[in-house]
Formats: sequence, C-alpha cells, structure tokens
Amino acid sequence: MLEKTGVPTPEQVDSIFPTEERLSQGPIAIIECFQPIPCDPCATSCPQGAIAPFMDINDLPIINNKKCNGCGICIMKCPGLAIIVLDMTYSETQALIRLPYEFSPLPQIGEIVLALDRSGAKVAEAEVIRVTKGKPPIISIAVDKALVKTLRNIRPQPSEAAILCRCSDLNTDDIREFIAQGHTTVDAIKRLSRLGMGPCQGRTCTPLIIRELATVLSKPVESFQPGTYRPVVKSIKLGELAEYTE
Amino acid sequence: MIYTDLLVVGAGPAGLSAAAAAGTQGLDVLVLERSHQPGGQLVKQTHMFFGSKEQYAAYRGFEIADFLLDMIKMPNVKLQLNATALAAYDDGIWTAQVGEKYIKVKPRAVVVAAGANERNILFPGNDLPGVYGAGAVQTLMNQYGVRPAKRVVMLGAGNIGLIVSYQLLQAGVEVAAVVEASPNIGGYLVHASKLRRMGVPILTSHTVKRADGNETLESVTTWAIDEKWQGIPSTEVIWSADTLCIAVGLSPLCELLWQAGCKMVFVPELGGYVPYRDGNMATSIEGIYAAGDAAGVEEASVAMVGGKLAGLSAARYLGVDIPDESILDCHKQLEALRSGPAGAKIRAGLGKLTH
Amino acid sequence: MRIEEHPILDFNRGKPITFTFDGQTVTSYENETVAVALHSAGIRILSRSQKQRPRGLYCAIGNCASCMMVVDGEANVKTCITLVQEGMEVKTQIGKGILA
Amino acid sequence: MNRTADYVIIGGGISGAAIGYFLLKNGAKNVVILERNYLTAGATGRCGAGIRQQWGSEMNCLLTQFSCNFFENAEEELGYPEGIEFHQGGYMLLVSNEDELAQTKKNIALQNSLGIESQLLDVNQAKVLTPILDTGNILAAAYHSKDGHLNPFKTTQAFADAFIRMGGNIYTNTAVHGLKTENGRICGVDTSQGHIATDCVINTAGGHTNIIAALVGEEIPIYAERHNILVTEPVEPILSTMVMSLSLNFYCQQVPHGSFVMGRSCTNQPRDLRVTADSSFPENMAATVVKIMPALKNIRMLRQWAGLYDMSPDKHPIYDRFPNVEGFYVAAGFSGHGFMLGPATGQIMAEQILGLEPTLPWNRLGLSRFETGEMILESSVV
Repeated sequence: MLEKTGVPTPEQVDSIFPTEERLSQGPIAIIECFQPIPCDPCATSCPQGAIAPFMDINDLPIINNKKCNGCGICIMKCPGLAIIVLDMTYSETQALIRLPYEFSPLPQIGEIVLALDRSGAKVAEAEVIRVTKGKPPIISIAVDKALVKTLRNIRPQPSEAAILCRCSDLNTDDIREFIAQGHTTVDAIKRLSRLGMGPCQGRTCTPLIIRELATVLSKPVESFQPGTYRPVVKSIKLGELAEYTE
Repeated sequence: MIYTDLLVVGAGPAGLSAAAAAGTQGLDVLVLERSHQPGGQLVKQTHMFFGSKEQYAAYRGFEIADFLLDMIKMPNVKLQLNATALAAYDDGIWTAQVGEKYIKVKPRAVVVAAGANERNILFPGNDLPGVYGAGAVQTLMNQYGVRPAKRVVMLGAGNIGLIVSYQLLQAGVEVAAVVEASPNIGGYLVHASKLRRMGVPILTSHTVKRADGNETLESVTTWAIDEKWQGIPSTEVIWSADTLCIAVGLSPLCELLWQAGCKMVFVPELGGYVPYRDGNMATSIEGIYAAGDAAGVEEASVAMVGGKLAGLSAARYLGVDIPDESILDCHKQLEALRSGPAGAKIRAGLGKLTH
Repeated sequence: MRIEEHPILDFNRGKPITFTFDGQTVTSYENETVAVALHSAGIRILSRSQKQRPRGLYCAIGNCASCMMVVDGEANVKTCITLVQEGMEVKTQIGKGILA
Repeated sequence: MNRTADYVIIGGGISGAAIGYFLLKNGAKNVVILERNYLTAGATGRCGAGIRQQWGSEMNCLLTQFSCNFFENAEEELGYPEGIEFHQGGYMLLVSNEDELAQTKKNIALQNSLGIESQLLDVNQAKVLTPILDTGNILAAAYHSKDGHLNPFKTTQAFADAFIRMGGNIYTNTAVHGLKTENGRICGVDTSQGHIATDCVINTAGGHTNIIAALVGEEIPIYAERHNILVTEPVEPILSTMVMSLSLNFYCQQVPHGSFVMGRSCTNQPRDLRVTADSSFPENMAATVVKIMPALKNIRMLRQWAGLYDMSPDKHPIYDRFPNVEGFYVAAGFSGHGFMLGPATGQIMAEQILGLEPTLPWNRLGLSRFETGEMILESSVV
C-alpha cells in the first residue's frame, strides 16, 4: 500500500481514473493525489476552472470531467508531479500520455524509451512523440491502450555507448560523431574533444581511440599514430615546481 | 641537478636487474621507483615462476623481488622510492617527482624500465565501479590482503587472466567464468588446467557484451563471437557478479621514450607501440636503453634478463670493459625463454622490430 | 573484507589507522593506500565523473586517474597511490573538484 | 584533389582558415587551404588564445578591435553552434613599476581615444575582479572587460567549417614541396598530393613562412622563436579574468573547461623551428605564477608544450605581396598574437588580394616599412 511502499494500489488508481466514456471524448488530466497536504496550485492554475476551488488548502483535487480539456497546465504546476494527461483518442491502438520528466538528458522526439510502472519497473517500450521544454519538461509518449493504467514514467534505454575517455567522459557515440565530421586522427579528435588531455595523460584512452578509429574507418591499427606524448607523465603541483632550486 | 652515470626508471624485475648489472661494474646508478614499495609487479605474484635457475624458476614473484633487491645493495646504487620520472627533454635532462620534491637528473645513460599499463576495452558499462584491471585486483588481494570481490567474471585467458583467476580462488573469491575472445586459451595450459580442476568454466570465442548495475557492477552479459569477432545474438549469458576483471593485455609504458625522441614501432605482438631497439636493448637515441614491459610486453623472466642486458650495454657504452661472454650469455638466456611454440608470437613481434 | 588466512601469503599489517570517508570512520593500516582501505570497507564508488557517472578503481597503480578524490580538502588526489594517514578526511569527488 | 585553384592558401591555422573564409565571403571562388599536418597543428593549436584590445600602438588596437567585434558574433556569422568558447571575462595587465604605470596611462588614453573602454584599476579594484591575486606585487592594473580568451581549436574549426560550407576545399596532411613561377608570376604549387595550378598563393605558414618563401628565393625579415606554455588539471572556475604582466613576464587564464593555461617568455630559446618542450620552463613558470596568484600552488601541471612566434622587427604583422613574385602574398610576422588577429588577417588579405576598399589601415603593414624605417612601435608583447 501507498503508505508503506509509495506505490498507489490499483484500487486507488481506479478511483481517480475517468470513465471510459469521458476517455473516448479526448485528452483529460488524471491526478494521483491521495494524501491531504497543504497544496493547491492545480486548482488555482486551471484556466478552465475544471478543478474545483479548495475550501481547505488540504483538500484533495476533484476534476470536473466536462470542463477539463486536457491542456496540461496543471502538470507543470503540480509540485508533487502527480498529474498526467491521457489521450485515448490518439490513434486506433495507441494512447498518448503526457507526463512530467525532470531528468537530463531529455529524450528526443522519436526516441524509443522504456515505459515504467508506478514502482519503476519496465513494462513496455514507448515512442516519444513530443518534448516540451519547460519547468518541468513534459514528455508525450505513445503507448498501447491496454497499458494506460499501468504506465506512469519513462527512462532512457540503457546506453549502448562505452566510455573511451574517463577523464573527459567521452563515449563511443561522442567519438564516432567526431569521426563522422571528418576528424580521423588521434590528434585531430584530441584537439576538439579533449580526449587524452586529462589527468590520466592519455594512458587509458590512447589504445582505445586508435582501435576505434581503425574499426570505424576499416584501416589497420598501425596506420594511426598516438597523440604527442608531452611532459609530464604524472601531474605535479605548481607549488612543488616553484620550489625547485638547482 | 643530480649527475649520475646511469638513471634507471622503474624498480621492477627489469629495472632492478639493470641496476644490479651496472652497479656491479662500479657505475653510479640512480633508480627511480614511483611506488612506495620496490619490485614492480613481482610483489603481487604469488605463483611459482617458470624458466630456469638463472631466472629463479620455482620461486614465487614476491620472493624474487627480495633476491633482486639484495643484488642492488651496494653503495654506488641508490634506490629512490616514491619517485616518479616525469619527463625526458632534448637537452638530456630528466625530471622526477620524489615525494613532494621536483628534481632534475642529468644522466650519462638511461634504462627505461617503466613497465606497462593495463588495457581496457569498449563495452557499455566499462567504467562502472567493479570493472577493474586484473593488476588492480592483484594489488588489492596480494599486496594488501584485501578481498577484491565476492564473485568475479574474468575477461581474458592469457597468463594474467588465468593466474589472477586462480589467485582469486585462493583469496576466497568465487570466479564465475573466464571469458576469452580468441578461439584458444592464450596462457600456459597448466594454468588453465589448475582453474578447470577447481570447477571454473573457461569460455573461448566469447566476450563481454555489456556490464550493468545501479551505481556499481551487478551483472555481466557475455556472448559468443564468430570468426569475425562479432557477437552472435541469442548466445547471451547474464552472470551475476560484483566484479569484472579485465585482463586483455598490457600496453608498454613508453611515454618517456616518445618524449626522448626514440624511434617507435607498432608491434601488436609486443603490446602496441614499442621502442625500436637493437639486440642489446639500445634504442635509436644514443645512451637510452629500454627493458622489461616498456620495451615490449613479455614474461617477468625475460624482463630480468633484458634488464641485465640493458644494464651491461649501458655500462659498455659508458666505457666499462664488458666481456662479450656476459652479453652473449644474456642473448642465450633470452633465446631459450622465447623458444618453443609458446614463444612464437613474441619471436614474430621481435622480427618486426629489426626492420 | 580483508583476507585473514591465505595459503601462500602472510600479511603483516602495520599499525591501525583511522580516517573518515564522507564523515564515516574507516579503519585501515599503516602503508595502505586510501583506495585499498576504502575497498576493504566495501566502498567502491570513489568519485563522480564530469557527467556524474560513478567511478571506482581501475588500475590501482596511478595510471588511469579513475580514483581521484578530495583528501583533506584537496581535490584530484589519486587515492590509489596515496597512503592513509591518521585522521585524514577523504571525500567523494564530484566532477572537476574545487581548488583549495 | 583540385588540380586548379584560383587561390591557394598555405597554412591551416587561424590565419589560413580566416583568409579562406573572407576570400569566399567577398566573392572569390575556388579557394584551397593546404595544411601539412592537421588544422591548428602549428602555432594556433599551441597558443594561449587570449584576445585583448589593450595595446600600445594604434595599429594593434584597431586590428584587435576588429577581431574582437568579429568574435562576439562569430558563432552566428560562421554558423558554429558548438561554440568557440569566447570568454569575455576581462583582461588585466598588471602594473608593477613606475615606468610601466606611465606607459600604461599613455596606452589607456590611446585605447580610449579609439573607443576601447579600458581603464586603470587600483589594487583593490584589481583584487575584486581577480580575487586570487596577491596585490603585494603590483601598483595598479589596466583592465578591459570585453577582452578575454577563446578556444583556438574550435574557433579555427568554425572558420574551416564555414569555408567548406561555402565551397572551399581544405587538404590536411598535404605538404608543399615546391612553388612554380612563370615570367615572375606564380603559376602552381607542388604538394605531397600532387600539383595544383593557380595564379595566386597566400603564404601564412607561421614559423615556416620563410621556408615556403625560399621555394621561390624570397625571404622576409621574420624569425621563428620558441615559446613555452603549460596547462593544469581542470578545476571549478575561480579565475574569470585573463591576467598578464609585461614586467613580471607571464600570462595566465582559466579556460571554460577549468584548466589553467599559462606562458612566459624564456631567454635563449632556439630559433631552429624546434617545438620540443623546454626543461627549465616548468619551474620558472610555476615560480612566477605562484608568486602572483598563490592559490595556484596547489593546482597540478598536466602538460607543457611549445610553439613558434613568428617575430617581425616591429612586432606587427606583415600583410603584403612578395616583391619579386606576382600573385604570391604573405600574412606573417604576428609576433605572438596571430590568433587574436585572425579575423583582421582574413579581412585584410581578402581586401588586398581582391582589390577591395580597405576597412583597416593595412597599407602601413607592408614590407616596405622595414626599408623606409616607418616601423610601428609596440611595447606590449609577452
């Protein structure tokens, strides 16, 4: 139960879900706010007056299904990120869910993300249809109609990129982009990406970048020179250098 | 400015052997070792060495380190610990950090025996805490007595991968599997058999597809690869493990040789870019010698003989009369150590060095 | 997670040393490196990269710069080659670190 | 590779890229840039990449003013959304003796008369803008808030990308082995990738300018001087201004990525085109900068390297045509500030080559000044 786990029960979700009939008429906000707390931005921000004015600031919101047009203003105003907008009329088989998402990087339109349930478990994959950059950003995903009661969050697909340069946090995607732009030597990539310029002095990344260049460009490994090995091989404090005497 | 006859960079098997050889000839030798403990990788080796008497066969690495340290105990050889060589300049000056002090050395000759660096490979999750180089795991358990993991997947069935897997078992760590991309086990087969007898599977033609975990490593996905080294879908196996040990080889640490302007050659069999050198370990720059893994990744026994040869060559370069027999004896030992089918790869690599 | 019994090796640990990691007390021994001591206490995340990825040990011999932490207020200390000292304050490094 | 070109630029640094861009922008066609290594491999990729409009000569003020205005809008003009990291955090020239103070006051008056709003700060004001400064070493500081530094790699790439987008061609790993002339006129370039027929060549090869010039028996009065530089590990920002001192002999900045980049002039540097690192530079540089900004004693040096200043007799650039070879131009002699002059160099050479109305007084920057003695004095170079 919610009090123990933070996850609302199916009954609780049912209790706030609009009727089939209302869902068939177009987008509508769904508010998963089950605990009276002193908070009212949803009611005060609704341009349609679809959320009944609170008598007490601890009131739970009640949506007037006729007035709500699913504009989504309340999604952005809810401090608890408790509101989504559901549009069952999106297509024959799919519904559109608009939900707040406060993590970087934001997904891109067309990206396939993992669709999660209220406990964060992966249930399905979903396509990102719209990304509205606001505070919070709002992501619209298209999902199977049968899952609309289950899905409540998204997460990016686990990365397929491998880290090439630990110091400057560059992965294979970053490097392949530089290669695609025509930078095809270790030195050329180094100067634009900072690969090899960090505190490891290029020790970790140099063999990796050479192999990556060889793989991507289908050339022998030995055709790539490492970047220039410059003094010093281990970093040293300026204070220690400054104290040097002959 | 410190003036010395011979500067030796690194107090591993090669560096110590070079220092002992040159020191015995009466030269002033300064050995710089970046660690607080001398011996290089020897101190982490708990297994008995192969080779023959001259290379301390049947002794364990950490014992050999002590023998070598005894051999440099002479007034004209100075071993400086916590001392990292920083740079080689074209005016013949070498700089180093000793503790928190910056020093400059003007040596008449140099032996670079800086060792090697562990390679990483590219797969998603390769930077997760719990993905360690095999050497790091050895450092933790054999040098410091810290159990590095509960359950390990080992990537690489060369000698390092096999030996470290066995050492992990000795330290009470479960080894889930040893995974090797090549079709055959690369290391000595006696090491492989030791592992198999303990029930550890060795999967050749397999590699790591990805590593996963929330914050630290929790699982490793391996898969089979085809003859073009491409992963074969639907052969994935997910291993629950808190550590993935990477033993895919070493890269010679030859930054100082690059800086010094030595001619470098790409020789995959020796670990990548290595200094060009003649049969007596002389690089293309006069007075600069290379030995041990920095000159090309080989076994510790070769490092000791190569180090001795570099030390003798440097002494000869500095005007000491070194009999030909001493040099020839080193050549003979090296030849023996690299002979046989197991040395074929190294011999092929060395062949590329000469032209 | 220290090895107490080993078939080949004897570990002669030095005198005990205590230091703190993000405020938590860690017991270690003389001549151990900070990264080793943390590992023996089950601490594997040493820093956050510039893009906030968790980072731990990789090479343990000062080559890879994966273990940089804030030690006694000083950022970018390679903890795999820094010996523990009594009362040392070790902190997780986040990103590039701040010049003290 | 092009077999013919209307214009061939030798040198893939900021100057070459900017000249290429401004030529195309002003209507030229079929322009080629040749670089023997990769873009920025020479002085551009080795420089401190600071920009200041605080100079002691009107000429340098005007040239850098043009460049600074260009850099402010460069990302848009060149279409480089990745950004050139133009950090206008201000540039502070420390004053540490009375002579320097007097010269600085004169310079500021000159700069102000040209619309450059530099000012003289007392030590307290300097400390506010540069909190890590130990003001015990200084009397005052000249300061201009619009000056700062850029990323030399990205800035050059921005020019190069725009140049390519406009139809230009860049050949890297392409060395020039020979220049062909016919009746005293340039007619082609021999490269490691083949011959290009052309009747206009622009030599902007930095320290190697005279090597290229010598291919047709020309020489201009510049020499290459090695200068050293070091970079530290990155840390969170603590230094917004770029700090420099002529008398204390250094410059230092923190780039947006967090690393400190610093340099100073060393005596007895080779003039033989070597760009190897100097063994005495680290301690001399560190001692200088730690004295002035003591907080930097705890930051670690990561790397040092060297690059070439192409020094001219009056420390001003040379923009001209070689006297004895028709169609052979030179942009060189930048004396350590070729990067910041880049946009001005591009504009001037385009005007000169295409016969456009001068927007900058480049007629005074020709080779003849060294014969007539009409050199321009500049005191402010580290």
